[in-house]
Amino acid sequence: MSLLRLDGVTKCFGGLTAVNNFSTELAPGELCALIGPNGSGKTTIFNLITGIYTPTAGRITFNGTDITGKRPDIIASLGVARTFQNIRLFNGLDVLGNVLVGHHLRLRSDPFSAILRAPNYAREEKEMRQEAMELLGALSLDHLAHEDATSLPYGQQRKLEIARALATRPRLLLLDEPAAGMNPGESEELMRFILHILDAFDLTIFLIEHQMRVVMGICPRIIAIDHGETIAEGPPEAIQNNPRVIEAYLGVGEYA
Amino acid sequence: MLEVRDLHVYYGGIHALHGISLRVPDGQIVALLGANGAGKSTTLRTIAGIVKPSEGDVLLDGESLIGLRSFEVVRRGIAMVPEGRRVFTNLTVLENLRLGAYARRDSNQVIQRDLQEIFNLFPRLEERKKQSAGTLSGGEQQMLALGRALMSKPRILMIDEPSLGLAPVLAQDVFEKLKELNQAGQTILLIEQNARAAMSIANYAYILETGNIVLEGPAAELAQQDEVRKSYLGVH
Amino acid sequence: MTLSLFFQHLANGISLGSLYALIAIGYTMVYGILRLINFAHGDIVMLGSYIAFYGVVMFFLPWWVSFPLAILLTGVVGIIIERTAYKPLREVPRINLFTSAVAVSFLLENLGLVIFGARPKGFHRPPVMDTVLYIGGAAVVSYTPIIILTALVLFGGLMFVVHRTKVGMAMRALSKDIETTGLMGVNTDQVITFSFALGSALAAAGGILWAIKFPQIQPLMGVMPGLKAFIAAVLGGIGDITGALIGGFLLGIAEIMLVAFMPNLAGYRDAFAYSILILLLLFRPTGIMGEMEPEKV
Amino acid sequence: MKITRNRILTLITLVVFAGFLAYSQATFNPYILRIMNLCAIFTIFAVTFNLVYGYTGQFSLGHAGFAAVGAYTAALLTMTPVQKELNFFLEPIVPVLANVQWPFLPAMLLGGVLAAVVGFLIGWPALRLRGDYLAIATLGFGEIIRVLFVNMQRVTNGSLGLKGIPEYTNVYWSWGLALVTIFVTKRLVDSSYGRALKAIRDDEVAAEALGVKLSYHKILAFTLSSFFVGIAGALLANLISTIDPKVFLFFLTYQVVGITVMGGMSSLTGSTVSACLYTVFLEALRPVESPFSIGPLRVPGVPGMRMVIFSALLLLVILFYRRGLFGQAEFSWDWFFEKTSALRARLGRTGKTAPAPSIESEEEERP
Amino acid sequence: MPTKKLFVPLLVIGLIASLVTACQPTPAAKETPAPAETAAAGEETTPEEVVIGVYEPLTGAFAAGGEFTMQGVNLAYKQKPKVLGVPIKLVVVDNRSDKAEAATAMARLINQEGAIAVVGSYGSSLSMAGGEVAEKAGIPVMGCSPTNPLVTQGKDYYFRACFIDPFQGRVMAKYAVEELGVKKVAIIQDVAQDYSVGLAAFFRKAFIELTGDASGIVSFTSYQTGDQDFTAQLGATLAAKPDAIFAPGYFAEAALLAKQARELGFKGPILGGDAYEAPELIEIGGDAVEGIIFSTHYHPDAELSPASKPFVEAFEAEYGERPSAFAALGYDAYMLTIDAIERANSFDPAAIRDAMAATKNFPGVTGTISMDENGDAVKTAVILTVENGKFKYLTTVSP
Repeated sequence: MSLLRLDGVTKCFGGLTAVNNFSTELAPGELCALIGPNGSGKTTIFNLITGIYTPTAGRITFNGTDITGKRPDIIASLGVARTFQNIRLFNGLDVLGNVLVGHHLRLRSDPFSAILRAPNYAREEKEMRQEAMELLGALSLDHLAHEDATSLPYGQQRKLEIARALATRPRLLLLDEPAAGMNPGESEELMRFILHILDAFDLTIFLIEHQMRVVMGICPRIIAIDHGETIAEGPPEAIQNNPRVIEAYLGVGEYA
Repeated sequence: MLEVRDLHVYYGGIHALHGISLRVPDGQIVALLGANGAGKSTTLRTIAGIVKPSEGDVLLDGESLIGLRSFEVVRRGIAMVPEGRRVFTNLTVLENLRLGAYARRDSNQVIQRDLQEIFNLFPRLEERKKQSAGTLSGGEQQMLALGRALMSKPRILMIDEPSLGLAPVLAQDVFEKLKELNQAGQTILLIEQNARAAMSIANYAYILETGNIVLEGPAAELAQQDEVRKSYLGVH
Repeated sequence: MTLSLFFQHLANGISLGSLYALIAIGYTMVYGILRLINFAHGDIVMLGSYIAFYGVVMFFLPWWVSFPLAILLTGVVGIIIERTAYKPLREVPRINLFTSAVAVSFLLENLGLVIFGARPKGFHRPPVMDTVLYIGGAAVVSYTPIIILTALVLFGGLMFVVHRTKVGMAMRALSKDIETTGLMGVNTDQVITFSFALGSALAAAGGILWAIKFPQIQPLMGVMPGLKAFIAAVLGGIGDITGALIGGFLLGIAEIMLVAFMPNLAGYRDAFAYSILILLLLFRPTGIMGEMEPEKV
Repeated sequence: MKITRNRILTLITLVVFAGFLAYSQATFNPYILRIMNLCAIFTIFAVTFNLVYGYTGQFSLGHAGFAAVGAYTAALLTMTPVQKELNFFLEPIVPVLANVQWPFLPAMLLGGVLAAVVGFLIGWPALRLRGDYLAIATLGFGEIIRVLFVNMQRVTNGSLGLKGIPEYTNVYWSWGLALVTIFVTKRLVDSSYGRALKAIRDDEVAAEALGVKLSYHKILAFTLSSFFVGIAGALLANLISTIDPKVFLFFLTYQVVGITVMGGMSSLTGSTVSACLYTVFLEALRPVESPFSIGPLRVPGVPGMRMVIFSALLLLVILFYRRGLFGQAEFSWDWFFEKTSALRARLGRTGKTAPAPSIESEEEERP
Repeated sequence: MPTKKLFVPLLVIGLIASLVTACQPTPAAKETPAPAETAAAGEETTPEEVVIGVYEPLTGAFAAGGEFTMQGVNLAYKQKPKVLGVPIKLVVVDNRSDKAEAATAMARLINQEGAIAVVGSYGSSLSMAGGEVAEKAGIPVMGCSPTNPLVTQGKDYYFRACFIDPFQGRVMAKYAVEELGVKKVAIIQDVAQDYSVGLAAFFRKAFIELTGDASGIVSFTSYQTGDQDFTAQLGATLAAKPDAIFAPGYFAEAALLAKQARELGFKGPILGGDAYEAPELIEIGGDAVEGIIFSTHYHPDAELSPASKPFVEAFEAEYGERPSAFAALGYDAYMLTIDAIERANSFDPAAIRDAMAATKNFPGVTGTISMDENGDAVKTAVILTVENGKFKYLTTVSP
């Protein structure tokens, strides 16, 4: 059974069709990349899955539940986490605090026991902190736990954003251009890191990337889109040599 | 000639440009290529005076532009077509174009003549000159943004991703127009992700990767190199 | 209610509405460009009417000199306020800008008190504005049509500036996208300052007309019109000039009609104005004319 | 080790502060006590505004309205039936309220609860709005409450107001509740809920994508804040012993915003210090309004001068000290020792250096 | 930026310093004997000066009223700067038209400045806030113009130089019915002002009592302070065809209301209360307020007592304008306080209080004043009209 399923999803903004009749399925444990040139509708697809946008048409199913048009926080609590293209960390919180926000949705104590630091809350808070530190440790960010999130170097911020998403204990992780702004060395390290968490956290990862090079090495399956439509789907080699993909990326050839 | 020397830019804590140097000789099309986030737009925005560099210099005919505000840069003769076109959707097509000529002190007649030139270049704009720019299609908006920048009679025209979000056939139109303009003597600094298209019209190209220039050369030569293909498609 | 009484109420509503509209335009222009709720705007209204008043009683200027001069001088004050209290705060969180506006408002009110004194002053209507006309059985004092007319003329003038002049074009562009406007070679700071001056001048015009309709001035006189005009601006869709005009008229007419038809609810007049505002905000947050902008993610 | 040291220091400070309150109540004159009470009340106002704006990022201008709800509830419940009969000489009070007389604490608590209920009812629809629109809507709600109170003559006595409200408020109540407000707010913002609030403030989209229920948390902060604003309103009513709807004009809200911004957004220390400075400052500035002589020249008093000076100062702080006096910083013992040791190092060993912990030192240490 | 860094500490230090100075009792306060210690001031060492406090709204919504009152108080102080041979220090504090501040201002006068008696305040709500503080401290207060009955009710230490609204409402109702022959009256009240709401209610009651006809009140509507447009209320009101309008608001609104009523074609009398009395009523209202009739405390032309004429002369010499009722009441309130101190022959507040309560036939400029058991002045009211742009005295009504 598939974990995530998109059926003929379409999203229009005014007259512009950003995503057109997009369908795909992700099996549990899969690592799949979504590629396409700038403005091809990749991020819109993520926004549709996570509930930030409601599709104009089509149906999105996650783990057997219809999540079409559901609120983002509900979708998150069902097990979908994401990162953002332009890093969106909470700049008023430290590294640990950012991760702890990811734990918040599992908090069972009510606000009053939180204010009173009642035993049930104290226990939960302690557990949360422990888990968050473990998570940071697993991603080797633990030494930065009390730094301001936005003071970290770029690469670390990316990692932290992933850590924060992992804290929600997702089954599906959506990564929006995790390698953007990284140099080749960093990108490669990031790819290894993604492979690592895929295993370690028993995840399914759906990954947007603009640079194909980044995903070629690690993603067994790639979906290429352009103008909101799927233009190719398959293993990296097939994609790399697909004329429509080359055309989308490098252009059709000589002009003028 | 526009010259950029050893430009360093920081966004917050992020080192976005690590010492970019490039030259745009008069009468040429120079292309700045590279993946998303490589620093192309930042370079352009720094030249335009929107972003302040921490180090380095931008020279127009030997005169430094550093410290000028963006409207002053425009008045020195550098116009920019920003990424995503950003036409003023609450203004009509004609108003958008006139706004492009805002800083000029020429008489109305001269401006009228230049407007006509733009309309000759982009007949679609003339048909729609009374319409609000928001009603234009993506391709037409790109034409409008281009025309608007040209209305300032720039010595150097900087264009950020003209083909973004355009259907290939429309993108082709845009590139043809750029070529045409260049042939009429317009100096152009072009940012483009459609590397082949860009290199097909450019005289010279720079390839950026994470804030560094990794490759440069005459466009025709670069186009033959495998490096470019690698840089984009990750072919090993 | 007789028809003539109804028309009388309508005329009153329209003239009150035109005052709201004039003041609302200043709010809306500043908001449209800077996204600042300029709570000092009402006090600029006060300032305008005081300058006009002193022009007449202290410098013995004829009203047709004093009034335009007051409008001009208030515009200059608007420039000074913008340059000192708002411009330095353009890059900081918006609440600072808001607080700055509140501080300016306190400052103007109390300076007014210190300089002009607390006792209200009678504002003398020019005689032409003080004759009673009988139009179709309804008694109308000539200031009513004059106010409406002046407001419409000023609005027309403003529309001309905004839609037919270069700087107006730049203002409209600015309200959409400051950065790109700069890329057009427009000195955005200058245009913002100009908008402030224009908004303040209109506020002064509103203040003078207000003082003609309600001929007394005192240092806190701007608070209520300021607040009402602000509601009007939001009703019309804050940021939209035509919206401010429509909102002003609607609010003016609605307030008068509420009290006219339900006199025992007169005490709830302000609550009524706010209720309209809140209902509108909840169901169409951007007002009557405002356009919805999709949020970028 | 450090934690225990800080705990002990906090405890000592609290005891010292309690001692100070007892000493003031016993020896200070009513004028100083009145100022101290007002300091505490404005502290509550500022801290609660900070909770909603500084920590949750929701720009709400409804403070005056909520304070009115709390003030009227407490006033009507604590007044003697005789006083009520005296007050409602135009139209009789509604029979339900005519003969109730409650002790202060339950009356005040009910004031807080009713303010919270009103806050909830307003927040529930209004908190969907963002930024300025929320500010406008809440300002409107606040004014509607006031207009209703003007017109509900048989409940509120309309514009005649209420007088003869028992003067229960003293520094124990006011500062006690200010401390409770600070404590509860601090505990909340340092808890997981507080992290969620800050996440909403910093980035709503990211917060929601992490499963933070936006409206639940916004309403939580809003309602809790309204509760304490209601309490502060009750304290105010039972301090000045007479209220009318004009006490709760939006001017009150503006003052609170000014105080909070001046203290620093998301700094409870800042809010507290700023509220105290504001209250004291307005009193301390009085001499500028009374006549004084420069040599033979007699300068007449200029009424309004202190508000001119005050607003000019507020403007200066906003312009040149944009993050407020404290920014986001909080008082903590570690910070305190760091500062004093630095100071000591600079001054050498001469003289006593550490200034006594002032009013704001009741802040919790960082956990 | 070192200056920036210095700013906060400097500000904090400055504020703390100002707090310390603000809280430092003034020498006068120290020398004033505490109430408990004083038996009879005459036998003890006479203090160097005594402090009489004044709290008035000098800023905010009521600032105009405060300014009027201060004219009278200052003139009185100038004429009588000493009491029992001791110089008086007059301390004026602003209460910002704000209740909380009024209470603080009163506390400051009593505890900080050491006032033995206080004069003020314009505005009943402000007086009530200060009254509670004074009552607790046992310091007598002489109100100038708060006419709401609640001000002195249940207060041992609060007195006033003016009559109260029930009296005023009765006076106007009686005048309307008996002198003007009004059968149908419309009432327009300022719902935001206790003064207006109270006066409207008392008038209504008295009017119905006098005519025995409740339907004589043909319309009863409201506006709110700060409203400047009354055309809607007036339209509805005039539709009921009243003989007269009773609109007991403040002069600022009243002038506009009268203007708009005339513009809408109303020809009958417009009636009001003492808050009409201000030159601005005429200045603003112009022709429209001609023929307006209202009750007030005082008029320069009405020789209400021997003190009236000299006061008018002195006032005109001092300010170059004729005194308003509020100025006259301010003058009277100050003089009543001095009178009480002299009769008590003591600076002991409790003794002054007793003397105030015992005031009998004091020749105030606003009439011959005696205190009733509530501490309210029992005295005549005058009825004025406006004629040729001037207030004109019509008649005096005795209680």
